[in-house]
Amino acid sequence: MDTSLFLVQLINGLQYGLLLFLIASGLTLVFGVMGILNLAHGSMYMVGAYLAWYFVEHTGSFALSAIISAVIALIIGVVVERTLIRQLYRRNHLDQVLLTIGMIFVFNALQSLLWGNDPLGVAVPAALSSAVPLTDVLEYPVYRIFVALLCIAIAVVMYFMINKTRLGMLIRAGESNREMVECLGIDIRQLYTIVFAIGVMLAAVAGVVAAPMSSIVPGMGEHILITCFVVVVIGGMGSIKGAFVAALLVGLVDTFASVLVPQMSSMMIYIVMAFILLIKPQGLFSS
Amino acid sequence: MNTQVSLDLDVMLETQGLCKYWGGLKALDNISLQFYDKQLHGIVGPNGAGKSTLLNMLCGHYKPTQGSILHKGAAIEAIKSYAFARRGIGRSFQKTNIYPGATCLENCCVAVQRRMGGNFNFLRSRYTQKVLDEIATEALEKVGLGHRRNEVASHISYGEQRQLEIAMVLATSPEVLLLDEPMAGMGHEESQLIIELLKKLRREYCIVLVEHDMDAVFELSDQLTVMVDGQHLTTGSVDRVRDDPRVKEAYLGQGDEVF
Amino acid sequence: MTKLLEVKGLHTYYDESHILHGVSFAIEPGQAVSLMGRNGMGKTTTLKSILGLVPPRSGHVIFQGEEISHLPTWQRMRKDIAYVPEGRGMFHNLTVREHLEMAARPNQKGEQNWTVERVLDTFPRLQERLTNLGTQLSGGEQQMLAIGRALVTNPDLLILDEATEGLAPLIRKEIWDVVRSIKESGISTLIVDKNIQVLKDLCDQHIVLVKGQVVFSAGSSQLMQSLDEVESYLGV
Amino acid sequence: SQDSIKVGVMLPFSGVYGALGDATRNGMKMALQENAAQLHGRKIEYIEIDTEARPERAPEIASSLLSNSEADFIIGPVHSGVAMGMLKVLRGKDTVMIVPNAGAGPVTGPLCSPNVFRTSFSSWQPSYPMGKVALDKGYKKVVTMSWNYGMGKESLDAFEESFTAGGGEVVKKILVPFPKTEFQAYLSEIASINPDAVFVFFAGGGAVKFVKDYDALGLKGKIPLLGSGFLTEGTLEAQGNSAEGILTTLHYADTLDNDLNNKFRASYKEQFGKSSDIYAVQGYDTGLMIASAVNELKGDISDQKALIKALETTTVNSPRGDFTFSAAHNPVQNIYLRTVENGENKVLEIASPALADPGRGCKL
Amino acid sequence: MLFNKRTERYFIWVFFPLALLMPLFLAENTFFVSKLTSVMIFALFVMSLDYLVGRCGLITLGHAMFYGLGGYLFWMIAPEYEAVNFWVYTFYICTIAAAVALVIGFLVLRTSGIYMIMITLAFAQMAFYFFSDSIEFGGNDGLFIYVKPETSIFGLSFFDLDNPIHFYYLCLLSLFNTLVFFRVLIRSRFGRVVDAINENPGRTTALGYNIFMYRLMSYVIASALGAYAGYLFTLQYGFVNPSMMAWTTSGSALVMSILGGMGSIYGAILGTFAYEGLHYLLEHLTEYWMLFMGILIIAMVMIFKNGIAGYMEKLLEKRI
Ligand SMILES: Nc1ncnc2c1ncn2[C@@H]1O[C@H](COP(=O)(O)OP(=O)(O)OP(=O)(O)O)[C@@H](O)[C@H]1O
Ligand SMILES: Nc1ncnc2c1ncn2[C@@H]1O[C@H](COP(=O)(O)OP(=O)(O)OP(=O)(O)O)[C@@H](O)[C@H]1O
Ligand SMILES: [Mg+2]
Ligand SMILES: [Mg+2]
Repeated sequence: MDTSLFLVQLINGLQYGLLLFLIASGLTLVFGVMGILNLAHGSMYMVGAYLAWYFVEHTGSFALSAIISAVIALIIGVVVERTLIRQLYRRNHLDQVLLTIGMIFVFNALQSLLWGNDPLGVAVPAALSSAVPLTDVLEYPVYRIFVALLCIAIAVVMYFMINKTRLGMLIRAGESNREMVECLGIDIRQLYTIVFAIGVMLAAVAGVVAAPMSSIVPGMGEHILITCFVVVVIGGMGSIKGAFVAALLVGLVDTFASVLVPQMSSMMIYIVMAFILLIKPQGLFSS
Repeated sequence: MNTQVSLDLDVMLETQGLCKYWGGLKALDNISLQFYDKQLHGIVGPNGAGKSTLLNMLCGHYKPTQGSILHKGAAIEAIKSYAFARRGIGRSFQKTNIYPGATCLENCCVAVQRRMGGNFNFLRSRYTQKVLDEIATEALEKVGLGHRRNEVASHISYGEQRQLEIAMVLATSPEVLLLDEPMAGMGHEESQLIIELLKKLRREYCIVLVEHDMDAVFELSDQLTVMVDGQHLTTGSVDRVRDDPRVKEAYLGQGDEVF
Repeated sequence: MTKLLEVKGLHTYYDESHILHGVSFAIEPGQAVSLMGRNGMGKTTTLKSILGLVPPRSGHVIFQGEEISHLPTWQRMRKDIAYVPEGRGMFHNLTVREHLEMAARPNQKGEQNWTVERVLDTFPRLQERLTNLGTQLSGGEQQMLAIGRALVTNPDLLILDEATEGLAPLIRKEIWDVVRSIKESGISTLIVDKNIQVLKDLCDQHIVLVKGQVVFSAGSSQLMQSLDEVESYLGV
Repeated sequence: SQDSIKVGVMLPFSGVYGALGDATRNGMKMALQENAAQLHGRKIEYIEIDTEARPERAPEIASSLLSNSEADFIIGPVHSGVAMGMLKVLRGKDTVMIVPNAGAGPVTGPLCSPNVFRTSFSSWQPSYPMGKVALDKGYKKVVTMSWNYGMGKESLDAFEESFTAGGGEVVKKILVPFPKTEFQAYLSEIASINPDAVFVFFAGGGAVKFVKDYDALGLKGKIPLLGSGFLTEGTLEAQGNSAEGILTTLHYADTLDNDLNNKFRASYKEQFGKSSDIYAVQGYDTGLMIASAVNELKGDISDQKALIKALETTTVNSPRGDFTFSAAHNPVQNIYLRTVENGENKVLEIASPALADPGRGCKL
Repeated sequence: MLFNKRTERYFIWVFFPLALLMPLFLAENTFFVSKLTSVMIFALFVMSLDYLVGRCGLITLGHAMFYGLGGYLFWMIAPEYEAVNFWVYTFYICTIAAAVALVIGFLVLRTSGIYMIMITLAFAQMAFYFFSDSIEFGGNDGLFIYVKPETSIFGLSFFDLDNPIHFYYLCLLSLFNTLVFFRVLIRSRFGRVVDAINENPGRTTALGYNIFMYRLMSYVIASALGAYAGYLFTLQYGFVNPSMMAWTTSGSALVMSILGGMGSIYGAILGTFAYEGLHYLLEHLTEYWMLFMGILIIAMVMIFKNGIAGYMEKLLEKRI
């Protein structure tokens, strides 16, 4: 691999990593920080992409569609938390597995009912549709640069919110001991509803943002789900910084494995994860 | 060294230059102590002095940053933490640490079974061995929980859980008992019971007692060590230590009243 | 003058087991009240019933003249009640400073007498451990933090459940001093503790529970008179 | 007068392959409806089961259709792994199995069986002719790329077979783990190799993503993209402009100008509200095949030998052009060279007329 | 008593006699016999997972690796066209799977909780991709197995595996034996320690138990039985596919075991039959089975606090 190809692949790896962070960010919040095992996270990613497509078809504006989709996702998040997740906090974690798997079924069915099974695509918004030349042959689409910046922005905001603000402290405290937080006069239920909904919204936003770069197909959420969990866990539960580093790591590993050891590339992120967890059983940045 | 302690007693447990650092914090700094068989060794000191840390190392829960621990003359600081218990070093915890979902009896049975063996017996029923139950019941009765033996541990009150905690240690029939604030949270009567119990036990075991209940410590200890901020301040007989002005300043306070 | 807290006929159950059998008592503003009893008599359960952590099957909790039995726990605490639970309730993922900062707030009247700084001054030990996580503290340090965390909410009523458990004599004295000064500043306290020697001087009113029933409830002078009776309830 | 004919349908109706299952079923039902007259009064009863594209469930569902529902025909599947699972149960049984899509070589190769037919293609078929096309265009060095699974590998091998035979060179063969759709790293690598052309096999969502990435990263227009026709089947709408100009070979093309095809496309669009694609055609032909066999036997399909004989000898008048069956029960059909123009697969020429799969390993 | 819950005894008295008689009713329709057989095989698999997750507190998302391994191992070690003995190969497969589990367990059991879930998943995914990427093992499309073992012991043969009914009884027997085996295991002194570790591992270490060994042992046992289930599955249709090892298989098994009631062992049978039964019914009723399946699963989580077994116990145990 010559230097220029190496650099290109480095960019690819980082780009993929950032996208992974975006998709995993909601999961970091809901699962890592709040401790709710939400397997339907991938489904919300899928729903986000479908919503984006649907509203782009109807409004013609990507930005508008993104906003509407985010709001719908937020509402779904609130409803799901209020009606379902809330009942399970006191129960075994595994009940959350069962519940959210049930939700995956429902979301999949609804997707199929509402939008059919054909692969769909969203065009890159016109304002961002140009590209920067990279090598003689390769170009780099501006939209992907935009996405990378967006991911970094979300990472920074999340990091500050969780680690530096009072709100972040409350959320973390809630994961540790809900009852005690309530004893300090804080409406933990409300707080959790909101944060859960934000997590769901982040998943959907990731779907919206990814829509123009990928194909919108049934089951797209399930493929990405496991990778998201890999990211959160390698990073160390509850650590935003960890998730960010892990996402970049996974992105780079996957990219370089694809070109350097193609026979093993599918296994590579799992090998890396196993390796990291054997050395650091609590992930990279565990507290 | 305290002259009252007759030198013909065996040294059961010994620490040599034991250190534990948490990052920059020296939770324990160069502690060298000897714990004698059939003696009760009290350890007191202000909060955060490193008493629990010391116990945690004596029972293998933490590994020392430096220094060594000798059990009957053999260095044991490097062995696995469960092996400490196998060598007869049992401990109770400052923060209640029991099996909340099991009955009190079952809690103790787990403890008894360790030394009765047969733990990898896949076929033999756990309920067939009456001896196990008997030893466990005996331990419960010693701490005054006999009447609660079939109660689920999470359903008994906090104080009772503290009693159970001690019963479990006794049930392992250790040689060394490391007790971390066994009386904390117990009522007066229960405390008295434990004090009586310890009075009986202290001639049978090597006991290390960490406790803030001064009456109890003064009453029970053969030897008393005072620690402050990870440092060893003094060791000696109760009377000598109690009157040590440094101890008064750092720990007991000047007043006559003892809370 | 309305009572600060009034508890009427609490009956509380854990599943099927009946723990509190009609507990009633009242706290006047500014009073320090002790709640005593042997292990397992229902002291903690009483506190939890007041706070709504274990909802009573029947009975009333009236705070500053207002029925709060139907409110969720957090709203009751917002009425400026603070609670130091038995077992301390540390957060394993928050540092000492964060424990205090997350809880700090002015009370309903807008006063903020207790700030994070004041707590740290009161407990210098915590000052040294600011970046430790809650569960990395020694037992006593945790206890100080739990009290500090309750104080920064600037309560009208401070509820302490075995707050001096596991504290060194010096610190324990310090805590009682703090409670005394809190009391002097007009904050009421409800104290569960085993140490009758201290409580009899510190508190204005004493309540003794036996098997979920109030068997003794009176002021300090009466307590001195019937000290033997009370001590027998407490098994001293 | 007689019982209805039971048609067991084992297709994926959910998940990634759901669209393929839908189209296949639509096509089949349409054909049987249009040709109801040929059924000699017998009604068709469908038993439809979602395979979820899970191979490990295939034997069970197949045996359910076989012995519980006692289906006369079992139609399916889309996914090659599922096909293998079905074959394990259905080979040599009384029921006729018709594969409307899965291209796995062994189905009409080493595992062929008298009662197993395929109306679609063997994976070898659509790709093999592309080698010659590439040579004709003057491409000497080609990179091939596909998912690392049976169908993908077989397609690349078929292309390579004809391409290298004519003197071309496959400079790199990239196998992407299935079902990964992160293509950026591979495309960067291709760009640095800068071959004369790229030949790929992808389908469905992966095809959409691939074509969009190929365009977004600027490769389109610089390195010609060739593909097995599935690259642009059922995906054109999602691919949008990015697909324009791609060259593919397949046994069908939207713009095939024959009456049957025109009629088929019009009524499909009318009935289902969307454009037809190859999967619909394959399903349609499956229906046609059943209808014509039933017709030939005058509605009595109880004699299995006769039924197989009838199926073997039919000429299916398909929208893709008439085709017959090889000894191994695979279609002998034209392969067309197509290009994408205005969101349609337009025929350029017949790349290989009446191409028959070699049927390697089949002893029929 | 071995089965110490009344609910469990009721269940056994209802389920096994019914299952014994079932083929008599279904003799006409061999499909239902094989359907029940495959559900029982999967129930056996779920049971081994239930033990691991519910009793040992070792949550794994990689258990399907052993399910698949059971199948592939058989393909690897069985000669292609010679007759082999079922029992001998059961022994081989369980032993090899146990050895594999020993090595993997040695690694994965260093972690716990969610980290363990992920690391088991990692190993399972590696195995999955290993088999689905390698042509020698049939890749994505899987493999056919043409041998059917014979089942004679000392010259006596009770089961003819080509006969679905015989195979059904073999699986029923296996299921019953596994249930009894786990019950014995749980009741044993080993089981007491395992329970203790599940509740409070730290305390158990402090009492002097090397908890790693107990966990490893449990992991090995459950994995060997998981492989046995996979072996039975492979025998049923003579077909192995890497999707047997996919994480979704582990996931479904986990769902069935939670649904049945974690840690109750017999709940695994309930959960598997309930889930598979619903699935079968719904997919024959409607194309949108997923919607109803999802809603039913959600409803069941909300209603059953401890799975179906827990719910039944609540109904039945009270009246003692
Ligand atoms: N895991 C840890 N990480 C960092 N610091 C720790 C950890 N555990 C204990 N410490 C610190 O080490 C010091 C000694 O703690 P230790 O628990 O031994 O005190 P102690 O003497 O038992 O006090 P107490 O009487 O209050 O229980 C304390 O300042 C504590 O904050
Ligand atoms: N979660 C629970 N479930 C069932 N019973 C409980 C539970 N918690 C407490 N109990 C029972 O309620 C009774 C009162 O308990 P409580 O904790 O209120 O006692 P306490 O007076 O605070 O005792 P202590 O001084 O030991 O803390 C005890 O007998 C105990 O067994
Ligand atoms: Mg301590
Ligand atoms: Mg209490």
